[in-house]
Amino acid sequence: MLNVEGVSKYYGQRQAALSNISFRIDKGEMVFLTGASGAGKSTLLRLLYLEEKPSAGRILLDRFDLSRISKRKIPFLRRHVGVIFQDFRLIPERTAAENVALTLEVLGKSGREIRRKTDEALNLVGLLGKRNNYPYQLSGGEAQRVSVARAVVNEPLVLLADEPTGNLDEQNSRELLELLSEINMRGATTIIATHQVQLTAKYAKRTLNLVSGILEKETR
Amino acid sequence: MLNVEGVSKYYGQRQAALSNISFRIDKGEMVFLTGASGAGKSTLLRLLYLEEKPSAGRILLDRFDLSRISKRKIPFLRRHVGVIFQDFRLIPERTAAENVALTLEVLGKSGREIRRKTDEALNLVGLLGKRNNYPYQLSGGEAQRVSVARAVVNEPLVLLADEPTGNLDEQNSRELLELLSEINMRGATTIIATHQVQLTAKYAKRTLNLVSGILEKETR
Amino acid sequence: MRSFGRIFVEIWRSVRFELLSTLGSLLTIFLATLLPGLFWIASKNLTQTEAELKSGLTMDVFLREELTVEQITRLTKEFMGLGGVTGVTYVSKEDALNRMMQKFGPKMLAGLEDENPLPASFILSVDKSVFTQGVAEALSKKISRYPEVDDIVFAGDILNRLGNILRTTEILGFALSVMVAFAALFIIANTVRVAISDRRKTVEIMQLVGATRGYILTPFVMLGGMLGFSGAILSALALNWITGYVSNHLIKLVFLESHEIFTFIMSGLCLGMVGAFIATRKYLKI
Amino acid sequence: MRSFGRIFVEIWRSVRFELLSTLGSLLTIFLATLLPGLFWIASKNLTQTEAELKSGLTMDVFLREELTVEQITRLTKEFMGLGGVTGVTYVSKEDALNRMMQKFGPKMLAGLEDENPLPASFILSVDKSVFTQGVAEALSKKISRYPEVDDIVFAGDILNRLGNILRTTEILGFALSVMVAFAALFIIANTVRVAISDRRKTVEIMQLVGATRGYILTPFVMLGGMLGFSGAILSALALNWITGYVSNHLIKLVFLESHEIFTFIMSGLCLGMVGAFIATRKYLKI
Ligand SMILES: Nc1ncnc2c1ncn2[C@@H]1O[C@H](COP(=O)(O)OP(=O)(O)OP(=O)(O)O)[C@@H](O)[C@H]1O
Ligand SMILES: Nc1ncnc2c1ncn2[C@@H]1O[C@H](COP(=O)(O)OP(=O)(O)OP(=O)(O)O)[C@@H](O)[C@H]1O
Ligand SMILES: [Mg+2]
Ligand SMILES: [Mg+2]
Repeated sequence: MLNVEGVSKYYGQRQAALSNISFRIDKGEMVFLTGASGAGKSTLLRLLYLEEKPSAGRILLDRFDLSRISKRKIPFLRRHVGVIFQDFRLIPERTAAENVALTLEVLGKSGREIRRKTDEALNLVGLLGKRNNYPYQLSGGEAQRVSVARAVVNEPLVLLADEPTGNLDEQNSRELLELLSEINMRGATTIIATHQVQLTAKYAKRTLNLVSGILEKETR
Repeated sequence: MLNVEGVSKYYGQRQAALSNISFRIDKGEMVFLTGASGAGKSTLLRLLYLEEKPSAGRILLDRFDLSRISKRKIPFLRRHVGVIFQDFRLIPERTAAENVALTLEVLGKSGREIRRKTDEALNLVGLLGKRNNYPYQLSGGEAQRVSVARAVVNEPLVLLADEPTGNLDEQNSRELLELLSEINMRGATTIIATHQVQLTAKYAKRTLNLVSGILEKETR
Repeated sequence: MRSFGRIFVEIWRSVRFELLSTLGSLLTIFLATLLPGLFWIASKNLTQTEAELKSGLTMDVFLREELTVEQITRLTKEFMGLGGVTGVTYVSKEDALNRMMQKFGPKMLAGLEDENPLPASFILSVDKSVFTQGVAEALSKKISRYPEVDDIVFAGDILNRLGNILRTTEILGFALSVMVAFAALFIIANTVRVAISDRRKTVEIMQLVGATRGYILTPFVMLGGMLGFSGAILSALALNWITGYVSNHLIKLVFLESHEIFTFIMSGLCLGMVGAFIATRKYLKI
Repeated sequence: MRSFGRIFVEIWRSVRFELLSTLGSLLTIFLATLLPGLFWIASKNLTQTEAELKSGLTMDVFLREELTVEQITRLTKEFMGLGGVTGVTYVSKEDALNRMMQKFGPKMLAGLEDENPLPASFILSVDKSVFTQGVAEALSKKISRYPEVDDIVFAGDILNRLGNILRTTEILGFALSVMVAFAALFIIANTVRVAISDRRKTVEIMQLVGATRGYILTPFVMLGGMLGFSGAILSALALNWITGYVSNHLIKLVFLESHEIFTFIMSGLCLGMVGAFIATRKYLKI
C-alpha cells in the first residue's frame, strides 16, 4: 500500500528534517509515528499528502509514485487521503458543518448526501450541537475534532493524523483514538503522529520512532 | 492582584461558556487551570487579556477594572500581560526572532536591547538555532516555544499560558514547565491552562478546575 | 457536477461583506472604460468629419476674365484629364456675385451689381489622392501654366495639417486608452485580490482537501468577469447619454454601432476575467 | 520613540513582494489624477478665453447715413451715458471699406472704392454687465429709438449661449473629476487593503501584544500618502508636458500656477492618506 524508500528531506543545507527513511505499511494497517518535538513527524506526513516533495528517495502510494506525480493529478490523489492537521486548518469563514462538507463539495456530491454524511461525521466526534459554530467560536479541542470529522467524512483510503489529541483532555483523547481505530477497522490505512508515548503503549500497535529525522527503532 | 468576581460569559443565548466564576490570585502566585475540552479555560484567559469582555461580573487586575477599561488603554495594559496562545499566533511573515522582538518593538525599545533580550528568550526555550526560521519552517512544538519566548521576553507582570505543552513531548513539556515556574519565581503572576492533569499533580500548585463553565473545586 | 449555484454562493461570499468596496470598484471600472469609449467615439466622429471635409474640398481656379463657351469646354476637358480631378464647374462673374450675396446678405453688398468686382473661376472637385504629399503642388503648377488662369486657391494644405494634428491626438488618445485599459485590468485584479487575499486560507485548505485549480479559480474569474462586464455596460449607457447630450447641445455626433458596442462590452468582460485570473493564480500552490 | 526607520521597514514589507502591484496602482492613480488635472487646465483656459472674448466684444450700430461732426459728438456723448457702454467709436463709410479690404484683400473688392456700398456705424465697447439677462436687449432697444440708427448687431447672445455650454461642460467635468477623485480614493484604499489584508494576522497579533492603533496605522497611512503623492507628481509632470505640446501644435494654453500645482499634489497626498486610513481602520479591533 505505502512504500517509503530511502526518503530524505532537507530544508536549506544545514540540517536534514528526514534522513534516509524506509518503511512499508500494508493496506488496512494502523501505525503510530512517535518522536520528540522537531523530530520530523509532520514533515513525513506532509510528504505523504503531497504538501511537499522529498529531496531524495521514493514514495509509492498504491500504484502512484508520489515523488513523480504531475501537479494536475495531485487534487485527485488527495481526495483519497484524509488528513487531520496539527494546526487544524479550518476555514475561518465557514461553520463547522461547512468545513466538514468541503471535502464532499469538492467531489461534487449532491446536497442531500453532503448534509447526511456531514451530520454523521460531526455526530461521531460529538459536535453535532456545534455544527453552526464558526472556528473562532470553537475551543481548541473542538476545532481539532472538527478537523477529524472533515478528514473521515469521505471514508478515505489513507488517514493521516498529526497530533490529533494535542488539544484534548484524557477522556476526549481516548474517545478520539477509539474513533480512529474504528475507521481503521473499516479499511482505512491509518498513520497517527504523536508525542504521547503512553497512548501508543495502550494500543500495542506498530510504532515508528523518529529521532532527529532518523528512523530509530520499530516496535510492535 | 487579580480579582475575578462573579464573572459569566455567554455566547449567543443557549449556553454559558463561563457561569458566575469567582476567585482571587495573589501577586506572584502560580495557578493551574484545568478542565475538559470546551470547559471554558481559553475563554477565561481571553477575558484576562481583554480579547473579550465578560457578559457579567467584574475583573480587577492590579488597580484596573478590566470590564470597564477604555479601548485606548487596552494596549498599555496588554504590555504588562504576557500570553502564550493555544494556537501560537505567530506572525507568518516574520522570523522566530522577529516574532519575539515584536513585544519589545511595540514598546519602542532600542535595537541593541531588542536583540539582546530576544536572543536571551530564544535561548531559554532552546531555539536560538532556529532564530531565522519563519513560522512555517518550525515544527508544532517549536512554534509553541517561540510563542512562549515572545510572552516572557518583556518580563510581564502577569503570564497567561493556554495549553503551553499541547504540542510538546514529555521531555520538552517538563522543561517548559520548569521555565514557567522559574519566571514565576522572578515575580510574574502565572496562570497555566491545561488538560494534562498529571502535570499539575507534579507541581502541587493551586488548581482551579472548570467543568462546563462552572468552577468546581479548588485543590492545593 | 460543479453547479452554477455553488459558484454564485462563492461570489456572494466574496461580495457580501464588501458591498461598498465592490461598488467602488464598479465605479472605478466604469470610469476607466469611459475614457477609451470617449476616445473611440471622438475618433470615429473626427475621422468621419475629416472625410466629409476632404470629399467636399475643392480647388478654386480664378481666371483673368470671363471665357467663351468654347474656351470653357476645352479647359473643362483638359482639367478633367489631369490626375486627381473628378469634376469641373465654371463660375461666371455673375454666379460669383450671387454666391457672395448669399453669404453676406444683399444689404451689405448693395450696389455691387452695377460694377461686379468678382472674377470668374473654375471650381475643381478633387479626389483623395490630392492629399498625398506633393500631388496638390504638382497639380496647381500644371494649372497655373494656362494663360487664362490668374490665381489658384486650395485649402488642402491646411486640412492636411489639421488631419495630422487629429492623428497625433488620436495616437495620444489610443496610448492613453491602452494605459487606461491596463489600469482597469489592474483595478479588477486588485479587487479580486482583496477578495481572495481575505480568503487565502480557504484557498489553501481547499487545495489540501482535493479541490482542482479550476474549482477554486472559477468563482473568482467569474467575479472579475462580472465586474468588467457591468462596468462596460454602465460605461456604454453613459457614453450613449453623453453623445446624445452633445448632439443636442453642441454638434451632431454619431454613436457606436451595435457591433462596436458588443465589442466594447465583451472587451470589458475579457479584461475582467483576465485580471481576475492573474490575481487568483498567485494564490494557488498547485 | 517610534522611529521613521521602523515605518519604512513596514512600508517596504508591504511593497517588497508586490512591486508590480504597487507600480500598477501608481499608474492607476496617475491616470486618475490626470483627468481632474486636464479639466482644471481646460476650465482655466476656457474661462480666460471667454473673458477675453467678452472684453473684446462690441455692439455695432449701423447708421442710415454719414453723420456730421456735431451729430457724432452728440450721439457719442449720449451713448456713453447709457449703462454698460464703456466706449464709442465712429466708423465712416470709408473706414468701413478699409476694414473690409483688410479682411478680404483688395483684389476681391477692387472697384468698390468708386461706389462704396458699406454703411457708416458706431462701434460701442460694452462692459460685463451687458452679458446679464435682458440688459443687452434693453440697451439695443434704447439705441434703436434714435432716428439715425438703421440696424444693431450684437454677438453677445451667441457668446452667452457659448458660455452656457462651456459652463455645462465645466460642471460635467467637475462632476466627473469628483467621481474620479472618489475612484482614486478607492484605488488607493484597495491597494492598501491588499497590503493589510495580506497581513491581517500580523495586525491582529500586534494588537494582542500591546501595539496602539497609531503604531499599526502609521505605516499603512504613509504608504497610501506616498502613493497619492507620487501619482499626483507624475500627473503634474504629464499635464505640463501635454499643455506644452498642445501649446506648440494647436493653441496656446496656460499651465497651472505654482500654488495651484501645490494644491494639486497636496490633494493627491491627502486623498492617499484618507483612503489608506479608511482601508486600515476596518482591520483594527480596538
Ligand atoms: N519549511 C521548513 N523550512 C525549514 N525547516 C523546517 C521546515 N519545516 C520543518 N522544518 C524543521 O524540520 C524539523 C522537523 O519538523 P517537523 O514539523 O516535522 O517536526 P515534528 O516532529 O512534527 O515536531 P512537533 O512534534 O513539534 O510538531 C524541525 O526542526 C523544523 O524546524
Ligand atoms: N466566540 C464564541 N462563540 C460561541 N461559542 C464559543 C465562542 N468561543 C468559545 N465558545 C464555546 O465556549 C466553550 C468554551 O470554549 P473554550 O475555548 O473556553 O474551551 P477550552 O476550555 O479552552 O477547551 P479546549 O481545551 O478544547 O481548548 C466551547 O464550548 C466553545 O464552543
Ligand atoms: Mg509536527
Ligand atoms: Mg482552549
